[in-house]
Amino acid sequence: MGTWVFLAAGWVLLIALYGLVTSRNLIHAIGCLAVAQSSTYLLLLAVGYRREATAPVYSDLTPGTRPVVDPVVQALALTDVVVGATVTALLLALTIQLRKRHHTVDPQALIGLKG
Amino acid sequence: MTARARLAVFLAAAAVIAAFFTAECTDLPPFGTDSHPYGERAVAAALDRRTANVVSSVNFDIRAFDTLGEEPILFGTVLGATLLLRQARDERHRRAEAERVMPTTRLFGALLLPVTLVVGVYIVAHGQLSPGGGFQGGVVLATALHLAYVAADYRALKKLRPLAVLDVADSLAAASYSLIGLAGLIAGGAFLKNVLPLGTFNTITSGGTVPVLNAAVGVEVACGLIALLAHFLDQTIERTDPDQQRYGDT
Amino acid sequence: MNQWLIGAAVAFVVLAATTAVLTREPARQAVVLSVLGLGLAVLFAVLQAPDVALSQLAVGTALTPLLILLTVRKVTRRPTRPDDHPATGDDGQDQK
Amino acid sequence: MKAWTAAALVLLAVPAPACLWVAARGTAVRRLIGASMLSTVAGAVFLLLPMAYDRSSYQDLALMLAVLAPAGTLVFARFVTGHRHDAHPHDSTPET
Amino acid sequence: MTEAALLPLAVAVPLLGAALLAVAGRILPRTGCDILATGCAGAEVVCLVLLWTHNSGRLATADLGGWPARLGIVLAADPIGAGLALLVAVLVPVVVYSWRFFEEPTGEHAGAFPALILLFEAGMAGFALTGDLFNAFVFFELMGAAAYALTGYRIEDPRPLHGAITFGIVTSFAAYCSLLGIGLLYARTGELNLARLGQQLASHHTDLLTAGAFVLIATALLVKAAAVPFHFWLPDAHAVAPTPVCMLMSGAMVELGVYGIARIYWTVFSGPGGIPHQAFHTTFTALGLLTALLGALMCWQQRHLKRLLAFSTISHVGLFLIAVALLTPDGATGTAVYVAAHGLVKAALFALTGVLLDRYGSVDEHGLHGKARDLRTVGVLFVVGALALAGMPPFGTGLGKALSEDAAGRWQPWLPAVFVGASAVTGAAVLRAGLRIFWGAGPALRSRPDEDETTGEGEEPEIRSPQRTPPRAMTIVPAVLLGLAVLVGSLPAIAAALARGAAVFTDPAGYTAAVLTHPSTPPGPMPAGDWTATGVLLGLLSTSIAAALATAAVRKPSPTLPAHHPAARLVRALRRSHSGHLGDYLAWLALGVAALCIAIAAQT
Repeated sequence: MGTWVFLAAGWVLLIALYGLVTSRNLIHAIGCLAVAQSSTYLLLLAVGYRREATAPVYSDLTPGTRPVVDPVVQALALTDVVVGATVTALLLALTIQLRKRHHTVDPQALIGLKG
Repeated sequence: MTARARLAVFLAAAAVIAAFFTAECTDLPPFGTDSHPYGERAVAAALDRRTANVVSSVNFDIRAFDTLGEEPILFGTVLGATLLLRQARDERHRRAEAERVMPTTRLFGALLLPVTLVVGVYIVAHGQLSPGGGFQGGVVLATALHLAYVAADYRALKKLRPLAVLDVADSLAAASYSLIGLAGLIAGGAFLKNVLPLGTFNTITSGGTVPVLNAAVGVEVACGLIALLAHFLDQTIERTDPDQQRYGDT
Repeated sequence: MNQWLIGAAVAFVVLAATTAVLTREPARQAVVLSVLGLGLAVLFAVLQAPDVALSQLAVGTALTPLLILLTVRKVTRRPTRPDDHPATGDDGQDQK
Repeated sequence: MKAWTAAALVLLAVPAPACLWVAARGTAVRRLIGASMLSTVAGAVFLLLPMAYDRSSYQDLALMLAVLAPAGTLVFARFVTGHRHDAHPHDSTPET
Repeated sequence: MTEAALLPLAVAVPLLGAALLAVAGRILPRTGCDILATGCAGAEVVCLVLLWTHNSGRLATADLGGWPARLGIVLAADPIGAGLALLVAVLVPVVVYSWRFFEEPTGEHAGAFPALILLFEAGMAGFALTGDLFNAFVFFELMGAAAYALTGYRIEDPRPLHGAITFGIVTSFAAYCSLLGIGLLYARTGELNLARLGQQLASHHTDLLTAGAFVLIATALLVKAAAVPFHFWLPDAHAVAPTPVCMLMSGAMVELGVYGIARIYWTVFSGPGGIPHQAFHTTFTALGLLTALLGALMCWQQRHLKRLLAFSTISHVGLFLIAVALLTPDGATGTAVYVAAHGLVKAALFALTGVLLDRYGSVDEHGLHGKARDLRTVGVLFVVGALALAGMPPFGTGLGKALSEDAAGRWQPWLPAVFVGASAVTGAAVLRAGLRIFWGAGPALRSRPDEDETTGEGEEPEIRSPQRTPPRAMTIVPAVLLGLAVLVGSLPAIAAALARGAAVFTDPAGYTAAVLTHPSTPPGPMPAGDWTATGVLLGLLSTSIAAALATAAVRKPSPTLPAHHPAARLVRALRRSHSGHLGDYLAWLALGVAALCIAIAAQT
């Protein structure tokens, strides 16, 4: 196991960046952005994992009987999930309007701003 | 840049980043390490506040200020979508049509909708005890309402969805988070201080302000997401594009 | 034993993420993204983070794909001219 | 306890990638079938995990998936495969 | 009121205001919304002024939720952070006020625009005041989400939407990189509080993990600060956002990126186990140099006024980065004064451009040649703003430039030349445009857009009813802003307060002590914050260079270089690289991250 989980996070980020760089469709690019974000969840939760431990939820567990994983990174990842979903929504709203005015969602065809 | 040059630049940069990232990962503590100082302090603090779900305690008590910053992101997105997806001068509104749906689908939706609502409420209400909380439950609640659309049609959804009320509820829920923070400031001397009685461990009222904030977030997420989806659905179903109108009217 | 479970889930997530990026057609990508969302939820569950898994389940299986599909629907609709109008009750026809 | 984990591992190792394979290729209907199959597999995994970890609170995951997965499937059925109120020929997903 | 109340209120007031406006916008008429929004913005100014005067030269802290720094989130404000929040808070009422004249889309959502502005303000205030790394990320995202929506506000014009999407995707991606960096740092130290992070890093030695985490965290801040090669989104977004939003973004948001880098470096990475001073010093000076030069060069090439101003912001950010990278209290003082005055001047210039946009539906330097002769007041203010941008005394920009030059000259004697050059060229570009537009100076230019440039024509006017004379208030606003910029330069109390702040800012030990144990730290030796004879002379020098350049350009507008000349080719290549293409921008971003990794790792 070892560092493979961390490396997986790096791979997901870079492959998403590859998709973003070569994207020919803004909706696809926004999807890739969502993939890029999943790398952050992956890293955060991998960092907080503890071997042979269980979730820090004591509704069905007596405190102190079993080791628990790091709750802080879970809270961070939870915040991150919300942030990601909302940013996706906002960017999609922009895409809808862009399509109406530009008649394209291909980044290569957007030439209004340059120089 | 040409597509080829862009790819070359990216690949060169990505190779360097990948090499560095790999080297960094070998410097990290091993996967599954036993050393989580902040996490252990947080667990102790949460148990001290009699909150069974430590993650909820971190989100709504220990690091409640993060959530104070996170909720406005959702609120701002709803506002932003309201602004961005507004009706432009050259667009028109048209009414959604009634759609024919298979009776089994309709029955399925009608049965699933109340079940989903109950599950949503359960997940919000038990946020401080078992996994779940305002955000997760809020999404379920919003999804429940949209079953009316996917299993019936847009008209059915519109009947179920008092948009003005939801907008106001969204804003009020967003404001209430800051207001609870201010209440903590006035009553306890620190912003967002957990001033309510903590109750008994592992009951629905334990945790002081945690369940209250949880509920506020649940309301905000549910109302906000319904409003957000409403703008998207409105665009897709009831709004004509400026150019469609030009051709379509002739 | 749990290590193996985590390994399998990570491998699945990496595969799904790669597929999602390489699926360039947005409507299809939405399907793969929801698969990725499910994979992430399973991974979070085996990483002992049920709270995050619940969030991911809510966002990844229902919300994000729905938003993307609504956008795709809106965006792929071409300008409709009267002559290419099928008589199935479409966009332009029911304008008053 | 071991047996539950092993069962979950088998589910993750064999049917899950197969579902991804189906969801990533082929016609719209096949993709949809792939995604739905995966939510069934994930649901099974979520039912095994509470046993494997001896944590009954993990059952909420299965509950959540049970109410959200049908909604997700209906969404996809409506937008990816259904042409119920969108009869443009270019909107249909071509076979690849 | 105590600091425990003032600090969180600085974030909560605009949040509450936004929620209130979103509700009230449904019932109140437009005027009511404007009054309410101005009221909320005013309350925020009062709150921050109280905070600024309260903690004279000290670090004010507030433990949120009553949790100590080892568990909860601590807000910490020194005069620099609080001052930056105050700059934002001063700009917001101006923005809300000028919003009165702008067109409102729909009756039902009258409150949505000012509400978003207030959320934007809350994000910036939270980012400036927080003492927690992850919390900074949350407020960074809040700032971003509000800014994307505001940039794309004019939905009937395709360009704003394009600019907003590029801005959104690039910034979000960079933010995720930062979050990865935060994750790596958390794995190493198990902390999120800035002060405790610094303490914990000291028990490890510097290795690739530290360097990598620093580079990843810096990525989002550099994108926000628009350092080359992370800057591409900025001209695209600033050229198209509604004028009031441009005032906020160019005046304060970009500078927050520089602030974030300095804050995180000083509190987390400056000690043992962090990034050595020498490495930060050389890397960020080089980055700043590149940014200042490229910004100035591109600024000179523009004819779209808002793009021109955007590139001038990039150039100035380069100067700020150089001064921050000196890692001395003097450099920090200079930057603080410079940022404050630059924000005010830049906001004034954007407001004046807004007047042109509304009256003529164009912000094209060539197309407007001589058209605005009758707008005398606007013209005079525009020229004054250009001179202030070039660093003319007694403007605060001049003082900030002089202080930064002084600090930089002590390290490398040639660095002041960069300051003089960059500020002269950007000032000259604005001056050139002003002379052409308001006085019709020089021969009229035929408007033949190059294939690689953006003209400023065909923009939609933003005002409610385009009329012959602009409302008087639209000239009062920039006049007031320029007046404030003079105050920053001529009131010694402001510079002295910022100098005290700089002493606190560059004292990580004092920061750690204040956040973790709350003693009343005695401020260290105070850096100078006064005009010197050299400073005045250098200010006059850059102003006169700007005037000379502008006059020369106006007299003889045709390019003197043949097309195959290497310099001309370089300029052409640079212009082509600003292609407006999302993929290009992200490829450059990846290149920037890779280069930073190599640069930092080579020196640790």
